Parts: sequence; structure tokens; C-alpha cells
Amino acid sequence: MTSKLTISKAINAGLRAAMEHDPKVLVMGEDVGRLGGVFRVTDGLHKDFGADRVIDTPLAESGIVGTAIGMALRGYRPVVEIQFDGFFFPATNQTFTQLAKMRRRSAGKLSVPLVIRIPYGGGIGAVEHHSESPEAYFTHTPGLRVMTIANPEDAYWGIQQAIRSEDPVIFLEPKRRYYEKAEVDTGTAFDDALSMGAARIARPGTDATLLAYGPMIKTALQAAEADTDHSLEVIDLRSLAPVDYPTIVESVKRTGRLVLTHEATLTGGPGAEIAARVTEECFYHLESPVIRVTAFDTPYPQSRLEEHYLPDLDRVLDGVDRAFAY
Amino acid sequence: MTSKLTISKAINAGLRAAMEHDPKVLVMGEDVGRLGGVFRVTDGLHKDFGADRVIDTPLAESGIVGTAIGMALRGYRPVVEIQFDGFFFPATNQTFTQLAKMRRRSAGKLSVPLVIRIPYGGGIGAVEHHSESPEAYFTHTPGLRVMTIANPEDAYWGIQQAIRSEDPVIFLEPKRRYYEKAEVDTGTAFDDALSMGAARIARPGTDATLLAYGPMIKTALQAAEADTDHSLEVIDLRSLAPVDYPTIVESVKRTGRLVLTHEATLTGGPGAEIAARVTEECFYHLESPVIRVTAFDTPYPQSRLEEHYLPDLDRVLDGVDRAFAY
Amino acid sequence: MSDTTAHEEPELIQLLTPEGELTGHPDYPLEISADEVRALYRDLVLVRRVDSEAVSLQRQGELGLWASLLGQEAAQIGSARALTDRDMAFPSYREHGVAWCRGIEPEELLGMFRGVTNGGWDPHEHGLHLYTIVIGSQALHATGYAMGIQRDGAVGEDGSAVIAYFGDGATSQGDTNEAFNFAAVDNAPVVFFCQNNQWAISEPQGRQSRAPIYRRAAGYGFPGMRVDGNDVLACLAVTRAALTNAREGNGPTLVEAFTYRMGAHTTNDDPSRYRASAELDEWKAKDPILRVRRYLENNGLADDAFFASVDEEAERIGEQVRTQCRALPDPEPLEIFDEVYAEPNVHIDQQRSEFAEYLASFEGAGAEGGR
Amino acid sequence: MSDTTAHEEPELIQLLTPEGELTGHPDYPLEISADEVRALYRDLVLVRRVDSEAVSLQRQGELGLWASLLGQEAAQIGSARALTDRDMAFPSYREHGVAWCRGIEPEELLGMFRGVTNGGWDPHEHGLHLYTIVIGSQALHATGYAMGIQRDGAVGEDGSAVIAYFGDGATSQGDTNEAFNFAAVDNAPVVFFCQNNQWAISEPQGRQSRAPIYRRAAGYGFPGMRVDGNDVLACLAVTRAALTNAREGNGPTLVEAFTYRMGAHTTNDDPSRYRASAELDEWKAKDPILRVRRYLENNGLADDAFFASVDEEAERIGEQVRTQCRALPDPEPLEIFDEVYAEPNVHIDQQRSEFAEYLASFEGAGAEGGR
Ligand SMILES: Cc1ncc(C[n+]2csc(CCOP(=O)(O)OP(=O)(O)O)c2C)c(N)n1
Ligand SMILES: Cc1ncc(C[n+]2csc(CCOP(=O)(O)OP(=O)(O)O)c2C)c(N)n1
Ligand SMILES: [Mg+2]
Ligand SMILES: [Mg+2]
Repeated sequence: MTSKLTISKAINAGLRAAMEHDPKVLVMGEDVGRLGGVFRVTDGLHKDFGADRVIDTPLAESGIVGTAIGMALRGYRPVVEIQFDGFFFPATNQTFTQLAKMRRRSAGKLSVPLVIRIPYGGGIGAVEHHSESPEAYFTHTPGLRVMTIANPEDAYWGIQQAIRSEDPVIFLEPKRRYYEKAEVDTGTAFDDALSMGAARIARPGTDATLLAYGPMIKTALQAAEADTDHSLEVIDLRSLAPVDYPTIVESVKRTGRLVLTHEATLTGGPGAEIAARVTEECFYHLESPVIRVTAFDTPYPQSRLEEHYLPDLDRVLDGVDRAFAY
Repeated sequence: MTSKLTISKAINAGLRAAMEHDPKVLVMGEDVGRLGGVFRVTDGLHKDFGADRVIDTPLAESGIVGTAIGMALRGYRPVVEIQFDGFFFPATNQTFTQLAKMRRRSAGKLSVPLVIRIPYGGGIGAVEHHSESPEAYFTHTPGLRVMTIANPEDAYWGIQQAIRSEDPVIFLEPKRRYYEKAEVDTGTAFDDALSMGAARIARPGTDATLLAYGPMIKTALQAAEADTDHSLEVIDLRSLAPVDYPTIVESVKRTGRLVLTHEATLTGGPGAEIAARVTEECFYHLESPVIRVTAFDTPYPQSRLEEHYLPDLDRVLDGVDRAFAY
Repeated sequence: MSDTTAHEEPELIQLLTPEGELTGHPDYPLEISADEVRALYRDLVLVRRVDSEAVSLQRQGELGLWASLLGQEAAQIGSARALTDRDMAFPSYREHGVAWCRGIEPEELLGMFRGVTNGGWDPHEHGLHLYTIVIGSQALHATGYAMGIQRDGAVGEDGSAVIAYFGDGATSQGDTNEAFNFAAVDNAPVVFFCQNNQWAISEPQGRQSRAPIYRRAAGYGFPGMRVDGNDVLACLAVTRAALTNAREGNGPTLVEAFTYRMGAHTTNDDPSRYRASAELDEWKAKDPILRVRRYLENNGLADDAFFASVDEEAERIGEQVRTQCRALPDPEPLEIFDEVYAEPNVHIDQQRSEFAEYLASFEGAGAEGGR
Repeated sequence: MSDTTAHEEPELIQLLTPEGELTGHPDYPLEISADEVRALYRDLVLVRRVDSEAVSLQRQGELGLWASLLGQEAAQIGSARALTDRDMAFPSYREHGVAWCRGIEPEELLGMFRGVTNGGWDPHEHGLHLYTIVIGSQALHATGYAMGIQRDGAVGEDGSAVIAYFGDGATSQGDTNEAFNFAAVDNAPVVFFCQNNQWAISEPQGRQSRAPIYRRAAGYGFPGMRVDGNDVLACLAVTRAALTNAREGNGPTLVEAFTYRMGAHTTNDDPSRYRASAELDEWKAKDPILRVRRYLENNGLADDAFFASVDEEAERIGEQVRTQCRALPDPEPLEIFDEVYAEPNVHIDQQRSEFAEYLASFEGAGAEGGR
């Protein structure tokens, strides 16, 4: 059974499937109830599952994650929505010192199967704090899994896999791509869906590897299309922690070049680790250093500057050119 | 005028000098007053400068950083103490969304000259949350300067430079080295002290560059001493953001090898960026990939395991060997 | 079980009824001239006009977003007119009425919503901090600023005070409550002014707090009261008393202005999804402007010419808002790198110059991005 | 200015005076047998002994740290003995008396302080969550757990409840206040039990809060009361009432147990730097154990043989604590990599096997690290 869904509707359908599958699954956050979330990702769930399972919480992110941890300890599987990336930070303590460490602290006696959904990234013309790409804070925190999605299929299955995981998952949703549409095969059995742990070769190629995730996949594919001089292999990372290095390393060893791109700022962004690690593993195969095409090391600017701030098609192509200049 | 001081006493002396130099300098935090801080770094300041300038705050890190921002906006220069690294996280929102962005948000009309002092790192046999190395969260956050120290001289001058900076500074103090002693020349004029912006070649060498900072400098120097097969150049990074790349790159181009070490976890630690960047800048000079010797990607373990978790002399030497194996 | 929660109906401090009758209040005597009331009326009308103009500009694509103050004019004008030049205000993001009173030009106000700036005005010059979007954060800044005032010795006669604005939703946030506590413990000269407009986006007040908000204060050891937030005179009188109290060194107060968000949360929001229109009708009867007009009319304190002149002025300001908004220049690309740091930063400088070079590489190639 | 802060001296709920006189309290009638009082006495004495033994073990280098409960035995035993098996407790890090009541063995308790584990017991088995060090965090977990109980339909007859323990200092933390608010808004079955031991390390209670702590509750819309924290009967009665109330679906309560930290903050601390010894003397007169003993003696409810047998048992337990502590095995190096994730994680597996190889490389080379 396939249907054409936007990413946002696909997450919604995935949430619904998870809630139907397991009565312990809860949704909670600011405005997720009657309103269905500011992006309507939880649309209809309040009506169908009731206020006990779709909880409009007080406006307090630490409280949301902290109480969700408590509910998870009681046996629930809460799916928390943080309204925008920039509003995650009040929840940092609960996420980093409690959520990420609870299993290890308890030597495995406690599981906290909690999903934190965060619409992230820029490009929507918003005011401050609505366009952040905080993924590197999460990927540097042991104990968290970090997933992101780039298409409705991954949206639908990814959220369900995140919810069934016994580990806490940060589920990053590329907000400027919420309305991208594609076919989703909702008929597949859950176990047959491609695991979000694996990276996906979104487009095979031979001359250089172009690595991206989330909102930048679309741009990366456009770049591969636009670059008629080279055959670019595009990899969609999907899982930011842990990273599927075998897939990346195999590709880079074939192509000899890696260009990677993300909206997060350069310094200490997810690309730094990937560049360092791939260089270690492919030292004798790399014909150029890993080239990173990212946002600049400045706070996200006022929206009239974001087209310059965010890596776009031209900057990705420029990065590819730089890689081939070696 | 030189005196033999421990790192903790040197910071204390630096704070005192700053408070004497500028009546707008305030110290605030939990137990920084009568007790003089749990590490006694603010010892005696409450007695000599009074409760208005040395403020025992309520137990609330967000409140501490948030009110300190307000005081800075009123023209003060607060030096905030976070009692232990693991207790910084409640202050993340104020630090990342407010402190780091205020200048940029106001297009330069507002300055927030705030210093957040954090005793950091492990090796003191403590219970959970008292041994964290959160530096990468800060270095990934545009708008913050991040400094750390490895000796009493830098402690004394570094804290003063941090306080005089118009930018917010995260000042990381290697707590397991608090009681290391050395001569400090407190007679130098402020302007003549080596700027904390520059990395320091702590020991010159020719065969490989060994980069470290804070608590790992002592270990790095021991490694350079112990490795009789190679001449290792030890660089003390000092400023983690921004990083003094010219000094590092110059060294690596000479030696052809870079081994770096930190207590922070590997994935997305400060070393990831340095490795990525140095590889870009020294691509044709590197005879081996950048080797990182760090803590593992797990939560900081119970203290009886920390000797295995933290990079030590042997692991650093092993890293050097790995670099030379290429 | 001894229950310390008082469950009586909270008192609503009101001086001017919706019908325009000036009742006054024994605890908050307000000496006010007809001139002053007319000035308040003018403020109310003009900020409503600035606001509605901004809503239109957003619809026309000139602004990316707008957060309307519709319905909250009295709370903002009343409280802000109680401030002196020596005071400092810390707004949230909806305080256009406060900005008006602090002398902010529409162009400075609109910049952030148009996306040409993240700030807009000089906080020191206007005694108004920048808008703060992360809910609750500014309550701590305000408290710290007030702690600075204390340390300057600027309490007592001719003292200064701080006012912190936030919404009902913000009272759930840890930062707001930490601010209450820091202010109480330090007896800081700060007035916490909560505009309880009954909604935090789609969540009604009952999802944020079980007790009336003003009662929170007593738990932290300072006074709190609820004022009719649609009554500009009550807001003025109560805020003035609280500020005076703060300036004189008697510490913080929480003022809950009971009002209503008559519009959408922002131009992105669709309130029909979560609230009944009957509620809006109820509050329309309590309109903050109407009652002042009735008072002025009923007591012969203003004639048609006055009302006409205010309306004309509103027209002119509407025009000004439109013109200034459209004239706001886009920032230059390289401004991305400005004012990240005060101190020289080679790292940022390098990214700036690399990007400048990159941009230059398109020049001559026709349109930017014209690869 | 109308001041909603009540400034009367707060009532301290007491059932048993320091002199051992059972006064009772009209609101908290307590039916208690002599057997039960003797059992409480035994609890108090034994946990004090476990505690003092742990302090010695720390001095001998067997523990890295210890946080003594000295002086807080009654608050902990009284409140924890009000719990049933169906209830769940969320402790801070000083609740050794609570752990005792929940059946935690000394070896499980000491592991964290010796550094052989970060946890120690199975929270599900004991109805006691792990110690939480980051101040305030567990108040939210407790509230969420209570929200889960609600959703399980486990309120009402034979209902379950949650108790959250924290200190006076913790009441300043945003998380604690957010927990109050979430619990109030959701009417969650949770009792917030604050041991106000007058100090947060070196900071006296006045630096944390201007109002008596129990008053905080009213501001959030639920009851709060102050109980004599050195009176085990009062703590039992008040906590029992609050728990019953919660279990029956009537929502949260804040119990402030007014007590005193008679020892140092932890074995790392030196209280002589910040507090006068006279204060300690004052509180010694209110010792939580002494008054129970007096009550038992004065009323002929226990004889010398009883007291001697408790003392003997204390000796045995002291011995047990010493033995179990010294016998705690050090963890194996490769445990570093255990239980970071539930799901298989190749990344962690790789680091584990690389480190295993690295460790193996020292074998045969004599002592580890013997390069
Ligand atoms: C920390 C944080 N979380 C979430 C948001 C998103 N958000 C913006 S306004 C708002 C509701 C605020 O309600 P209230 O405090 O009552 O103020 P009002 O908008 O009604 O004036 C929310 C949830 C935010 N800005 N900051
Ligand atoms: C978030 C956080 N900040 C700081 C600390 C360091 N610290 C440990 S105990 C303590 C004082 C706690 O006082 P209180 O809540 O009264 O509990 P008590 O120790 O008196 O039982 C502090 C500041 C911490 N553990 N967590
Ligand atoms: Mg509101
Ligand atoms: Mg205490």
C-alpha cells in the first residue's frame, strides 16, 4: 500500500501507526494537542487518542523532557516535541545528564525509550531561534542516538523505529522540507523497512562522494545533477549517531574524494568528526582533503541573510570544485 | 615579582588583581562567598570585597548566568563560577541563546563581558557529574571564547585577560591540576603578558607534534620526555576558541605528524575539528593521519574505572607510535 | 489535610469599568488630569494602528512574521507610562506598546519581523532591552540588571527600577521562577509584569498554571496582585506603585495584568483551530480603548475634534509604518560576520574574506548564483 | 500596596516534643502501637550507624566520598515508612534512611560512593529510583512517573503515589519549580518532600528563599506544610496523609521537613568555615533519636534490654557495612563500554575491542602500564 505523503504527513502517519501498535506510546509537548503542533505534525492525534496520550504540556522544555523521562521509567514510550530547534536548550540538562546516562548509570537496569522530535534547520524566513542546527551537541553526547530524515519514506519508518528503540533518540526533522512529497510504502512490514542505522546511497557515482543529511539531501542531489563534469555519489547519512562508517568508507575508497555539507556551523559540526575519521580510515585513498561546505561560524543571521549563510547549490558545487582542484 | 603558586591560588590572585583594578568586577556562584568555593578559588574575596561583589547565589545555574548577563548589561563584569563541569547544563539556554548571541543580536550595541569559570575534567576520584569535559559544546557555539589553562602563569594572567575581554569567555580550569605549583611573574604589566589567544610551544621538537591543553599538558610533556625514540613538539592550545591555527600548522608542516589528546570524548570532541582543519591545511605535509588520543565515547564511568577511561601517558605514547607506524 | 491554597475568587484591581465609569481603587489612588487621560487614549489608538498596519504588511509579504498586541494595549501603555527615563524595561516579543512609550520608531520595531536585523534599537538609549524570543530568558536579565542597580546605589530617592514583561505561558518556564527567587532573595528593584492574555499559542491558561498567576509571588516572598489588564488606568496606577516600591528599595512585585489576546498568536497562527469565537466576543466588550473613549465622552473631557485628530494621526502613522517598513534596506551579505565578537577574531575574518572572494567570483558572471 | 505575603510565623507540625512528650496534632491523628514506635526507633538508630560507619570508611580511604544524613534520620525514616510497596520514591543523594526503608543493602548503597558503580540497586525491584546528583532533576522524573501512574489508572482505591526527595537548596532550581507546576496542572499523585536542613553546602536557607519553603506550594495551587523534621512521628503522619491524598487522586503536596544537617555537607566539606558551632548545639537538643528514646523510656514502652539489643544490632550492621564495603569488587576495565546503549552499537563495540587489544598488549610486559 503506497500513498503520496509530505514529510510532515508521513511523520504524522508514523506516529499514528506507533500509537496504534503500542498503547504505551504517548505524545507530549507545547501545542501538540488540539492545535496539532505548530507544523501540524501531530494533527488529529489528540482527537483520536485523547488528552491522556497527547499531552499539551506547560511551556517548559526541561519539564517536558524531565517528566517524559519519569513516564518512560514508569513504562511509557513518550514522544516529545520541541517546538523549534532553538528552544531545545532549556532541556539540555535533562537530556545530557539524565536521559543520555540513565541506562549506563543503572548498569542496564533502567531503559528510557524516549524520542525527542525537533524540527531543525533554516531556510524558512523565520525570526531568531527558529533556524538552528544543533545536531553536533547531540552527536557529541554518548548515550543518545541521533537520527534525521530527508524523505517521507524515512519519515514514516524512521519515527516508528525511533519509538521502538530502547535507547533515547533525538529525531531531527528538516523543517524546510516538511512539505516535500513522495510515495511512501506503508504496506511494508515494520521489520522489513530499511534500518535507520544504515546510511543510504541516494545516488550512485564514481568520481567523488557527496555526503549530506536531512535538509541538505535535496541540495546534494541537485548538485549531483548539476555537475555534468563529474559523477558524484550522494550518501544520505540518516543516522548521525552512530554513523555508518562502513558505507561511507567504502564509497570514499572508491571515489577518492569526500565533500560533505550541513547547515550546522563549521567548527565542531558533525562534519568535523566525519572528516577526521574518514581521513584516518582512508588515508592512502584520499586524493584531496575532506571538503566541508557548511554554515559559517557565526550565530544564525537575520532571515534576509540566510540565503547567503546556508550552504546552497552553488556553494556545494564550489566545494566539489575545490575537492577536484587537488 | 614572582611567587610560587598553585594553579588555584594563581586564579585567586588573578581574580583579586582584576577586582582591585576594576570595581565593576563581581564574583558570583554557589558557595563562592564565605566558603571561598568548593576548591577555594575565591578564598578571601568575600572577606575583602564584601557580599555585594562576591555573591553567594541561590542554587540555580540558569539563574546565575541569566542574572549575570543582566548585571553585565548594567555595566558590571561578572565572573561566574559553575561549581563543577557537570552542573553547567542547566545554564545552557542562557549561555547559548542569550550570552553567545547578544552582541550579534544587537549589532554590537550590547556587550556582555561575562566570564564563566568551570572546573573541568576527571581524575579526582569523584562521583558522577564531577569529571566532565564539556569543552566541545562551547567551541561549537559561535559568539563564545573558550580558554583553558595548564599552569599557574596562564591561570594568573588568563583569568585577568578573560575578565578584560569584551566577549563572553568560558574559562575552563583543569581541576585535577589545581594544586600543581610553579613560579608566576605577577610583576609583568598586564599588557605584556602572553595573550591567551596564542597557542604556546611548551616543548620544541622535530619529529611529531603533540597537541594538548588543560589537564593533558602535563601528560603530554611526560610523554615527550618518555619517548626517547622521537623528538616531540608539545603545543599547549590555551585558546580552544578561536584556535591559533597558524602556530599548529607551522609546527605540523615541520614535523609531518600530529597526535592530539584530550579528556573529552572522541566523537565530535575538540580534536575532531583540529584534525579536519589541519588535514585541510597540511594535506601534502602529513605523513600520517591526525591521531587522536581521547576518552572513549561513553559516559564518564564510575571513578574506579577512570584511570582506564582517561587518556594517560601510555595511551598517548601508543598514539605517537601509531602516528609513526604510517 | 491543611490546605494553604486559598480558593477565593481573586480580586481584580480595576479603576475604570468597561462602561467608562471611573471607580478608582482605595489602594491605588490615581491623580490624573484630563490631558493625561487623553494622552493615554492617543497612545492606545496609535499603537493599535501601528499593530494593525504591521499585520497587513505581513500579509503583503513585507514582514516575515508579526506578533499582534491587539487587546493588550492598556496593559502595555499603562505599565510603560509608569516608567521613568532612569528605569529599564525587558520586553518579550509582543511589547510594541511598551516600545512605543520608550520612543522606538516603527522602523526599528519592524526590522526584526522583516528579517533585516535580530535586534533593532539601542537598548541603552531607550531604556528598553531588545525583544527576547526564548520564553522566560529576559526575566533573569531583568533581575540581574536590577541587582546591578542595587550595587550602583541607585535605589532610594530618585532610584531606578526594572520592569520585566512576559506572558502567562512564560510563568511555567524554570527561568521565570528562578528570576522570582533571585529577585526575592536579593530584594532587587524589579517589577515582574505578566500579561496574562489567557493563551500561550493554543494552550489556555489552565494548562500553564493551576493557581491564579499573581499568587506565585507570595510563595517566593513578595507581593503579587491581579490588575484588569484592559484598564489602562489600573495598569498605570498599580505598576507605578510597584515601581515606586522597587525604587525605594522594597524589592520585587509581580503584577498580573488580566487581559486577552484578541488576535492570533502570530500571523502564522490560526486560533479557530483551538478557541471559540464566543470568547473573543466576550472580551470585545471589555475593549481597552473603548472604555477610555467612553470615559472621556461621558465626562465631556474630549470632543469630536479630539477623536478625529487622533484618528488622523493614526492614519499618518499607518502611512509612516508602511513607508518605513518598505524602505528598510536589506543587510549586506558580509554583515553575517559582523559583531560576532568584540575582539579581533582571525577565524571569523578568514571566513569573511573567503566568502567575499566567493561572492566576487560571481560578479561579471551575470546574476549571482548564475553558474 | 496590598501585600499578599503572609508574614506570620509558620506553623511547625509536631507530634512528639524534643522532651519525648507525645502531644499529637488535631489534623494528623496518628494511631501507633508501641511496637511500631520501637521499630521506628530501631530504624533511626541503625541508619545513623550505617551513616557513621560510612563516614569512617571514607576517612579510611575505602569510600571516595560520603554525604552524611546525620540529624535527618527522622525526616527520612518517618516519610519513607509512610510508603507502600506500590509507591515509588525518587531520592537525591543523602537519602540513606529512605534507602534503608526500601530494603537497599549497604553494599548497594556504598557502591556509588566507593566509585565502583554510578547506581547500585534495581529501582524497579525496590521502588526506589537511583540517587540523583544534579540538583532538582529527580523532581521532574518523580512528577512524570506520577503522571504515568495516573495514566495507568492506578489512582483511587489501592492507588499508588510517588515521593520526591530534595533539599532546601534544590528549591531554587528551575527544575524543581517546573515539577511543582507540572504536578499541579496535571494533579499528579506526587508528594514533594523537602528536607530543609538549613544549609546548601555553605549557604544558609536565607540565601535560597525569602519565604518559608512550604509556602511555595500555594503559589502553584496545591497544599504545603512545614513539619518538624526531627520528629519521626510527625513526618510519618504528615507524609502518610499527603500520600493518601495523592493516591486518592487529589494531587500533589509539598511537605517541608524542618531539620538540620548536623554533619558536614559531605566528607569533603569543612563547615567550620561558614557556620557557628552554637547552632549545632541548639539542634543537638532537638535530636531526632533522643526524643523517641525519651518517649519510650518515659512511658515504659521499652526497657534496657530493648535498647541494648538495638545497640548490638547496630554493632553488627556496622560490621556488615565495613565488610561489605571492603568486599565490593572493582569493575573490570571493559565495563566502560557496557550499557551505554541498549541496541547493538558498532561504534562502541569497536572502541571496546580496540581497547581490549591495547590492554592485552601489556600482558606479559609485566605490570600494566609497565612500558
Ligand atoms: C523556550 C521557548 N519555548 C517555546 C517557544 C515557542 N513559543 C513562542 S511564543 C509561545 C507561547 C508564549 O505564551 P505566553 O508566554 O503566554 O505569551 P503570549 O505569546 O501569549 O504573549 C511559545 C510556546 C519559545 N519562544 N521559547
Ligand atoms: C545542578 C547542581 N548544581 C550544583 C551542585 C553541587 N551541589 C551538590 S549538593 C549542593 C547543595 C545542595 O543543597 P540542598 O539542596 O539543601 O541539599 P543538602 O545537600 O542540604 O541535602 C550543591 C550546590 C549539584 N549537585 N547540582
Ligand atoms: Mg499568553
Ligand atoms: Mg540543605
